[in-house]
This record gives sequence, structure tokens and C-alpha cells, in this order.
Amino acid sequence: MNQESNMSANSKTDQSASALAQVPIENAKRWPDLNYFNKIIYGASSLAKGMKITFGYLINTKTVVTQQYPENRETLILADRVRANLIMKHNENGYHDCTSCHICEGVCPNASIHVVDRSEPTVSKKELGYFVWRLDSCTFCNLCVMACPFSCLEMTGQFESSTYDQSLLVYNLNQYSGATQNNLAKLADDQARTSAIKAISPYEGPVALEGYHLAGIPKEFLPQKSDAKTSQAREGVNP
Amino acid sequence: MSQTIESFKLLLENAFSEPLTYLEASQLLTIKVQENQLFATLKTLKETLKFDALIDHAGVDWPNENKIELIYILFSTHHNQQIMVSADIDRNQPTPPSVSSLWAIAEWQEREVFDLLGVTYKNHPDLRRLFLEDNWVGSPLRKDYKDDFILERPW
Amino acid sequence: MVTLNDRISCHTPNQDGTTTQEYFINMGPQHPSTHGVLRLILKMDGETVNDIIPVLGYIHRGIEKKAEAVGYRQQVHLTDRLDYLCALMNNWAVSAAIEKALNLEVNDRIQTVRTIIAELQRIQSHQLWWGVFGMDLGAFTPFLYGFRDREKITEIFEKTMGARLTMNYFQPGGMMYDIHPDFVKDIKEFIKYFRPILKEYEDLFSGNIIVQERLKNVGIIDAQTALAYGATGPVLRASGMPLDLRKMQPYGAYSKVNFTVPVGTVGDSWDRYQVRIQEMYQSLLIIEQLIDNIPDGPHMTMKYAAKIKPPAGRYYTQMETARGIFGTFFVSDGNDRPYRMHFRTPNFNNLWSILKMAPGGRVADLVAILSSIDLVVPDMDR
Amino acid sequence: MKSLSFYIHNLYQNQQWLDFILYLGLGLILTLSLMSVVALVLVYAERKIAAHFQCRLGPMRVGWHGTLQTVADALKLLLKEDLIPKAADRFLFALAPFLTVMAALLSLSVLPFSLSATLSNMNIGLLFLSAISGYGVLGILIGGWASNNKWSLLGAMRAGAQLISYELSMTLSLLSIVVLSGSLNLNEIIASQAQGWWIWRAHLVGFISFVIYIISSTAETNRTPFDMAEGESELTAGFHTEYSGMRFAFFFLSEYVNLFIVSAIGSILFLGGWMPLHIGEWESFNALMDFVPGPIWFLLKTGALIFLSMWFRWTFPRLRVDQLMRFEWKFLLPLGLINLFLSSIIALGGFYFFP
Amino acid sequence: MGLINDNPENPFKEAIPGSPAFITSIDKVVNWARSNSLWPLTFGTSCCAIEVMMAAGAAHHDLARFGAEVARPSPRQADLLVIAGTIVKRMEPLLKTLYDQMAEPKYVIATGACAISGGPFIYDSYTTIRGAHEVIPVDVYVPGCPPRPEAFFYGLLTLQKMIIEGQTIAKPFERRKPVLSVLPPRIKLEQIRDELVKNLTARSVTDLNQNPKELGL
Repeated sequence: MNQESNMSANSKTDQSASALAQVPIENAKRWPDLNYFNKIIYGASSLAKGMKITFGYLINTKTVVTQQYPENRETLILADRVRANLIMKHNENGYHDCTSCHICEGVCPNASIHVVDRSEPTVSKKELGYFVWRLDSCTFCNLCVMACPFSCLEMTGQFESSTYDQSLLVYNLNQYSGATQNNLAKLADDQARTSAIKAISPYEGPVALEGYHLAGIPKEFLPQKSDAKTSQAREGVNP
Repeated sequence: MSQTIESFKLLLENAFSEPLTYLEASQLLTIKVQENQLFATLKTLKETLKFDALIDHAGVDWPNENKIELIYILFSTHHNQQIMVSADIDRNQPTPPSVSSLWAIAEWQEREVFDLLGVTYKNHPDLRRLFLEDNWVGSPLRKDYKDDFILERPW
Repeated sequence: MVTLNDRISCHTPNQDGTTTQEYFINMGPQHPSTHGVLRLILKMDGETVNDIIPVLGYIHRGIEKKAEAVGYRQQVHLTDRLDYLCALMNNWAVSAAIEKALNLEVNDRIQTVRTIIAELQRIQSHQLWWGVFGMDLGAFTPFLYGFRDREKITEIFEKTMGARLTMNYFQPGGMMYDIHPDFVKDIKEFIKYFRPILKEYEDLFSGNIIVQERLKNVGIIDAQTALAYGATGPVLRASGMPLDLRKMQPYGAYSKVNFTVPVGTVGDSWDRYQVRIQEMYQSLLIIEQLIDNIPDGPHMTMKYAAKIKPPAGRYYTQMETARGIFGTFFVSDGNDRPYRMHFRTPNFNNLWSILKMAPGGRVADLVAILSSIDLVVPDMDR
Repeated sequence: MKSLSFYIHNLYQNQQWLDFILYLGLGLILTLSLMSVVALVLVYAERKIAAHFQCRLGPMRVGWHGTLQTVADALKLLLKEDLIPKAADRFLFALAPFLTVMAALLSLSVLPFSLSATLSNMNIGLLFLSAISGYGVLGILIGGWASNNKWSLLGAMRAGAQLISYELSMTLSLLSIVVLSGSLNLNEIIASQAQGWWIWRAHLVGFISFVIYIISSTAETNRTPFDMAEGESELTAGFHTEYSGMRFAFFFLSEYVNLFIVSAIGSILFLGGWMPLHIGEWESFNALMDFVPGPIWFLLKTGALIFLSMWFRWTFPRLRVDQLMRFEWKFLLPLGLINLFLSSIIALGGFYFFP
Repeated sequence: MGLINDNPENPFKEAIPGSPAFITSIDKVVNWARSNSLWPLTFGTSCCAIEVMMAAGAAHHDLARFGAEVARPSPRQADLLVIAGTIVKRMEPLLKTLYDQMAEPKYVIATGACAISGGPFIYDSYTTIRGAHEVIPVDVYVPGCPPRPEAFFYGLLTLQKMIIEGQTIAKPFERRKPVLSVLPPRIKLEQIRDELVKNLTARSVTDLNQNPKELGL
């Protein structure tokens, strides 16, 4: 491996006129090649230098930067923009703003969101039935949150979602099927509002507990709404 | 630092005996060449015009025109200029010449195109699949590639 | 022309005319120093590596096919998964390509912030590389120090972008959020913290006699060969060719700042090491010049719900990431999804120069060379 | 406790069979338990010290500050499935870890913890130790070969070449102390340091042979920067790639016991073993030092050398295999020879301090 | 929901399928050792490896606190296979081999969207396996893309809980998952008790000698 090389000269040939010559460069620092005895002296001193640094860290316990996660759970403060869990915002009375416009479904890069309309809307023309979110495939790209015209989605920092079962990672985000809070406000009283909505649990819905089959092969498990693109050749027009 | 596009075009046209065809629908300066002219053009570009780097090589499948478009993106560190060379080849029997004798990196970029688009290069030293298994059937990046394994997006 | 059949023959004659039996050994896909699932088939003579046959595809996810199925805005999050250590620079490259296709000029604030963040990411990527480099050479401590300092940048990123690794932050037309109020203050603190640490890196590791012995005159490659073998970025610059798109085709706010391009003189592993170390200093300089005068303006110029439909044509945009040139080539047919999307990834092209660097060295040299090229395998396989 | 030779002599004379068996059994149990305690403590210490070198905390959650961590590890390793690859040489594969552990066990039995606490006070103790430490590599070689794995074989070959080379300079550095002290018996070597430890008493000679010893003993124990045989980033896991469960635990254990042994030898030869810090004729100072009992001195000195070895490990990168050889044959060996020559001159002339 | 280990009086402790005397006192010691000494295999395919194998092991988060910093490069010595990243068709047999090479007891954590379900590449990808559980049995799923190191630690705690409560040396190849004792956020026990118990009891016993595909996992 001791091949001598003078290619630094080679590579500089015929660069004088080239565009590369105008780039301001600095040469990489190179420790000189030492002879036998100098190498021993230099070597010993360089090793000692390194050992000094590591010893400094050993004796100075203030340099420990470890945060102890399970023990510090109470004091662990994450940045407020951290994206680890999608929620649908519900106001203090428990109403959401989702109009079931399907924009989030469209921008989701891998169909992790599935919005199902309510089959028999009561107040408005279109009402949210189920907002199905697949945590198991979500990439937390935040596009759904940015695209939502009514900003009713939010990414929160709740990251503790490990499970033993993959199908537990598919949720319904809405707490009731029904109209938005604005539309419900038009109703006369609380009783009318309650009768216009239907409370649902996080696991209810067309795909509850069977999230795997969304990605799985059996096509009959896919929702009927699927207007999947046929696998024909895409007609491209050569520009 | 670098010449303007116009003066570079002049330089380019001087290097070739025949007039060049430019492709308009492209962001980079793009030359359109025939398959039989491809190797000669790239050789001239490398040796006369000092395009010393083959930055990228890719293929585009156009099934309804029955052709595969090969894209070569060249970069000249000397001129600080970039040029794209586009060549249409037959889709059913794609046998363009390999340019791995000009730029060594072409060997693997061409293997990638062979792997994903099924373009069989002539005079390639080692034309094998690069990413997929050797017993893979079909070329995934062709538009009519069919595979039962692929799931269509349901909504 | 050397074919594969010649290369798998086990009886390459030695220099003195004798023949020894060579043997093959399989390095990877699960091997600690291939940084992922790269597989190398080594033809060895004792401890000496005589030939290398890289086998790729163990993480080939078909991103280019996937990219044809999703819209332009969704391309950005796919590039996070290519070279995840330069996720933001990849985001920028794709966003810029789409902006160019739409003829969209983004304002100075966006350009400046993008430049600052890209340089910060370059430092972050090099920090990780430095740590892993130390680990590959057998010293575990640099790995921890590198990550300790990387975590500081990660925290700055997390505050502004909400994610630690795959940010999806630069969008076509701007940035997802405006910068965090603490952004400027945090970065200034980081620069103040990191300069002495860089010095310490050099004392601990660069100056170490073992590192010097391991790296000097190992894996030499000259600039023209490296370029022909597709190398860009620090690998090429270490061979003496100052090919840096930040200087040659300035984008973002790079034309406004002064910095130099570190280049190597010999082209060995040591130069590749030192070029990256010096690039960290240069990145700090760039950030320092920009951080105090970030112009005002909106952080986003496009609506999220709007579908992006670039005019039909072929587009190619390239940028300098921490590992080399990242290019985005796409063909639009006027639709809301690209007709063909192709990423020119630096790692795929950088890999092949090991075929010129490693033969003749030991296994340990191969590990050092692999680490000095700084490979990210998912970027290679796409 | 009396020495082994005395007992064997008695065996023939007085037919004390029961006594002999009792002695053997007790010795075995003591050595084995010492071995496991040493390994458990050292692994924990290494993990904690490494963590603090690296600005982190290390094991924290098993017991108070992770003190039971290594107990859990040992228990788990003992109960883990024991795999033997199909293509491996079954007998040799099973034999190899035991050979390595045996080497460590045998060396442990001659270490003098204090004047009285010596299991076997051989008069050729040092020769025995260097013979046994050379035999330890056999386990590594056999294990690497029997695994039928190319990486293992590479690691084993590296280990073989490395250990045989470094054995030379290690023995040379031991020899210079033998020359200075005039004995091969470990207790006598320690007794010869009553005036002061050899590391400083014999001018630079003692110190140089200490340095040579530290370097070559680090190589002997296969630790960074000389961990060629395992070399994680190069050879996956080196010679024990195919070992799992208890057999791997044996390799793991013997690595740490070896570390203890070479540090103990270093402390015996250069730092006076159980001998308190004595300086020549300073009677009152010496008397003060004698208050601390011998075993504590011994363990403290050994601990300091172990710490040094850990400090090396967590600071330095690994050498390349040819550089390792070049370092040995072109630097350490000549230096050791010159040092031996100088030490002979010093010993002949009695030129050291407090002769 | 509190932390798993901070909740000794879990009302659903007996929800582990099997008899109440499932765990003996020997098992307690063995499971304690096993759960606290999870040596991971150095294996990572893509982005998750950076967060889960590297950043989690680095100084700021420090995997060593759990005694899991002894990353073994050889599968023979590893206890924990962390599938950090996408598994593609070409990697599938190798992952199976790696798993087979590991010595019992062995545990598998799938981290990140790719290893759980294929993540960004579920649809329109011709190589990506949709979840590592199609290849080998997975014990714990840690969602995220990639999960934060803290999320991985939570997954590790989840796994430790499974080892402590769900294993016996009498039946070494059987693994019982205390499904109900670790629930995802925002889910209340009452909400899913009925629908889960019947679905998951059958599913929670993973016979490792059986092909996971046959179990309908």
C-alpha cells in the first residue's frame, strides 16, 4: 500500500483554463510523514492527547448528557411541533370541524387516511362517518394537516404507541359521526344535537381491527368505494 | 465563470459536422440524436468538448409511441456546462450501444436501466440485473409492467 | 474488457509468477461496517482484497415507480427516505426542481433559510459520518461524541420542523412552517459550542497516530478516474478536483457568501477524511454569514390543496448534498403526477470508485475506504 | 496454606489423600468463584467506565445504578440456546471455549493475593504463567477453525499470529524483571520490591519494560487497539462469530479474566503486588503504608492497570493487522532486547536505587 | 396511560391467556434476566436504523441504561432483532435466515412504518414486503416514521413486559402477549374489551415453529 503517487500533479493538468480553476480552494491538512524515531515520539504524544480528552470526560460528570426516558416522563418536554400522533380537534363541547371533504385523503401519499361519509346525513348534505387513520403506515409527512381547509387535524407529540398487535394501530379519529360544530350549532337545543350525531369508539368503523387487510392482498376486504386505477399502461404524451 | 448558452451552442455546433437537433421541451440544453449516431455523438462530446462526467443516465418508456427514450446527462467540469442527450430507441428490441468505454460509471447506470427498463446494451462488459433478482420477470419501470404483487392505491 | 467470468476465477497469478488459491468471502448484507444492507463479495488472497463485486438491491424499494403514482407534492416525502442523512437537502433539490418547472421564484427569506438549514444538515451529516468512521476504525468513543453533537442540531431541527430525521420540511414554493422563534439563537449557541468541539475531534481522532497510519496512502484514486467512475462530492474533491455545485452553479443564497472548497492533494482515505472535517468549518462560516440577516417575507407561496401541474417537458435540477450531486430528473406530461421521476443519487455513483480504491489493500483498509466514501445504502438502491 | 509441592511430597510420605482432595476441591471452588466474580465485576466496571468516557450513564435500570446488570446477562447467557452449526466440527467446537477458560483458570491459581493467600506458591510461577498464557490462544484457534466460517477463521488466524508475536516481547519484558529480582517465584519477586517497586527503582529500564508489558498484554488480551481477532467492524464477531449461549459466555468470561490476570501480573512484577508502597530506608513512611493490608494493595494496583487498559480501549482505534505486526517486530521486540541487555547491566552492577 | 412498568396493579393481569399459575417463581428469575439483558443484533436496513439503533444508543438517549447496548454483530449471540427499516423481496430470505440463526429465546421488534406495514411503499411498489410479520413473527410493533428514540424505549419496555408476563421455561417456544395490558393512546379498556378478547386470544399465542402466514397474522 505504499504506492507513491504524484497524481495531485496529474489532476491539476489542463485545469488552468477550466471553470474549476476559478473555484477558491483550500488544501486538506496533512500531517507530515515522519521518520522512525519522530513517529514514535509523535505517536506517543498523540495517544496521550486523546487519552487526556477522554479522561476529562470521565472525571467531569457534568458532561453526561443522558436523559433518562422512562424515569423522566413527567418532565420530558417535546417541542410543540413534534409529529407523532394525528388527532382530530374536538372543541370543549366535543364537536369537530370536519366536513368530510376528502382533501386529506387525497394528499396522503400512501392512503393512510380513509374518510368515510355518513350514509344518512342528518344536518348537512355530507357528514363525516368515520375518519380512519392507519398509524401503522403513516409517515408523519404532515401534508394532511397542512392541506385541511378547516384545520381540524393536528399532529401531537404522543409517541408512546407500541403494541403487540398490528391491527391495534388503526384508529377512528372522530369521536362521533355527524355534522361539524357550525352546522350543529344551527340546531335548536342539545337534545336535537345529540340525536343528530352518533358517538363511536376509536375502533369502530368499516376497517376496525382489520387494518392489515387494507394493505393485504384479499381485494374483497377493500371498501367498496375503491375506484382503484386500472393497471393499464399510462397514456403519456411525449412533449 | 462559464460561457453563456449561446456561445456554448456555437462551440457545440462547431464540433459536429452535421447540424444538431435540439429538443425544445426540456429545461436543459438537449440534443436529440438517432440511435445509430448515439455513440459517435457522445464520443465527440467527451473527447472534443471535454464532457468528462456522465452525471446521469436514465430511460423513459413511451409505450404508445413504441419507443424508449434514453437520457444522458453530461457535465463538463471544464466548461461548467451541462447538456442532455436524448435518443429514441425501439421499444421491442432496445439494443443501443454501451458507453461504458467512455465513462466507467456508465457500466452500472446502464445495468440499472437494463434492470428496470429492459434495455439490452451492446458491448456491455457485465450486463446483469442490478437491483432485482436474476430470475425476475419483466421490467418494472415500463408502463405496462404487470405484477400481482403490486397493490393499487384503494382511494 | 474484463467480464465477470474473468473476475470470478480464483487463480490470479502473483507478481512472482506463482499462483495461490484465492477465496471468496461474503461481506454483508448484515455486516456492521457496510452501514446497511450493502453486500460485497470479496475475492481475497489471505488478508488481501483482490477484487470486489458489489451486490445491490437489498433495499430497492422501487421509489421511482412509486413516484409515478403520487403527485408532485408527495415526491418530497419520498426523498426523505433516499439519503436520510441529507433529507432536507434532498427535499430542497426536489422542491427546487418543481419550482423551476413551474417558473416560480421563491423569495429571499426562503432561499436564505434553506441555505442555512442545508449547511446545518451538512454539518449534521458529517458529524454522523465522523462518529461512524471512528466506529469502523475500531474506536467506539468518537461515535458517541459525534452523536452527542449531532443531537444538538437534531434538537434545532425538531423545534422548527417537528421531526428528527425525515422532515419533509422544504415544500415546492417554500417551507412547511416558518422558522421557530428560537431558531437564530439556537444556531448561534450551537456555533459557539461546536467550534471548540471540532478542535477536540482533531485532537482525539485526526491527530492520533493509529488513525494516521490507517488512512494515509490507503485507497488512492486520482481525480479523473474518480470522476469517470461517477464520484462526486467529498470523494471527488479529496482527489483534487474542486467540483462543488455551490460554487460552480450557485443556488439558494450561496452566491452571497464567501467560503472556500477544501480539496485533497493525494486522494487517499486521509484526504477524504480531512476534506469533510474542513467542510464542517466552511459550513459554520456560511451559517455565520447568513444567520444575522435573514430577510423578511412569507415562508410559503403556494396553497397546499392546489394540485401542481408543471408544463409538459423534461426537467433536471441538481444540488450539492453532503455526499455529492443529487439530481432530480423528471418528465411531465402536463398531468398532476410525473410521467417519469428519476433521482440521480450521489451514493449510487460514489460506490463504484471502491473498485479502483480497495484492491490490493487489507480487509481493514476496505472498511476504512467504505467508511471514507460515506455510503448510505437506501440512497444507492432507491 | 502450604505450597503444592509440599503437599505432593506429603502425599507419598504420609498418605494424606483426604487432605489432598480437600485442598484440590477447595482450590477449584475458590478459583471458579473468583473467576466468575472477577468477570461480573469487570464487565460491569467496563460498561460503566466506558459510558462515562462517552458522556452517558451506562446500565442504570437493573438494580441500583445497574449493579445487577451483569448478573442478568450471565443468567441469560447460561439459559440461552446453544447452537452448533451443521458444518462445524462438533467436538472441537465444543472443546474450544473450555480450553480458553482452562487457561484462565490455571493462571488464576498461581496469583499471590498476599503473602499467605496464594493457592499454589510455585517456584517457577512466572514461567508457568507465560506458558499458560501462550496456551490460551489454542482455544481461539480451534474455535475459529471448528466454526467452519471464513470470518471466524480469519479472526482465529489473526489471533494466532498476533498472540505468538506479542508473547515474545511480553516475555522479554518479564525477563528483565526476572533478571532484576533474580527469581521466578512470584512471591519472591514481590519480596524483592520491599525497597521500592521495579517500575521506578531500576531507573528507566523498569519503566520501559512496564510500557512494553502494558502494550503486549493489551495485545494478549485481544483488546482495542489490538482486537484483531474480534474486530467487530471488520470480521463481524471474529473467532466467536458462530458461538452462542454458554460457550460464547465462556469466551466472554475468559476475556475479562485474562484482563484481570495480565493486570495482576503487571502489578506483581512492576508495582510490587501485595507489597505496600515502600521507599528505601524511610522507615516511618513504610510503616505507615503497612497499615493497609496486602490484598487491598494488590487489588488496587491491579484495578489501576485494568482501568488503564479500559482507558486505551475506549480512546483508541484499531490497528491494521500488518501494522500490528510491524509494530511488534520493528519496535517492541528491538526495544525489549535492548531493555533486557540494559537490565542485565543494571542487575550485575546493582545500579538501581536502594540496592 | 401510565408507563408499563409503573403499573403493577394492572386489572387485566389475568388476561394473559393460560392458567393463573402460568408464571412460576423460577420463571420470574429467568424472565427478569432475559428481559433485562436484550442484546440487539446490529442490523438496520434504512432510516429507522439511524434513530433506533444509533441515536437511541448514543449518549443523549443511551440504550445502555436498559442493558441493551451490547450490540452483537453476530446473530448467534443476539437476543433482539430490531427490524429497523424496509424489508424488500430480495431481503426476505436473508431476514428469515438471520432470524433462524439467532438462538432461542429471541425477540423481534418491528420499528417504523416500513417494517410494520410497508409504510410509504405499501402501494405501487413492486418489491416492498408489507410488514416484517409476513416473514418472521414479530413481538412488538413500534410505530413512527422513524420512531423517536424514546418511542423505541417504550417499545423495549413493552417487550420487557411481554417477557416478564408471558414466558415460561416449561414451554420455551410459546410466547404469550399480554395484549390488553399495553394499549395504544386514547383507547380505553372498556371500549375494546369485548371486541378484542375474542379476536386476540387466539392470535396472541405465537407458536414459533409454525409459519406465521398460517396463523393469519
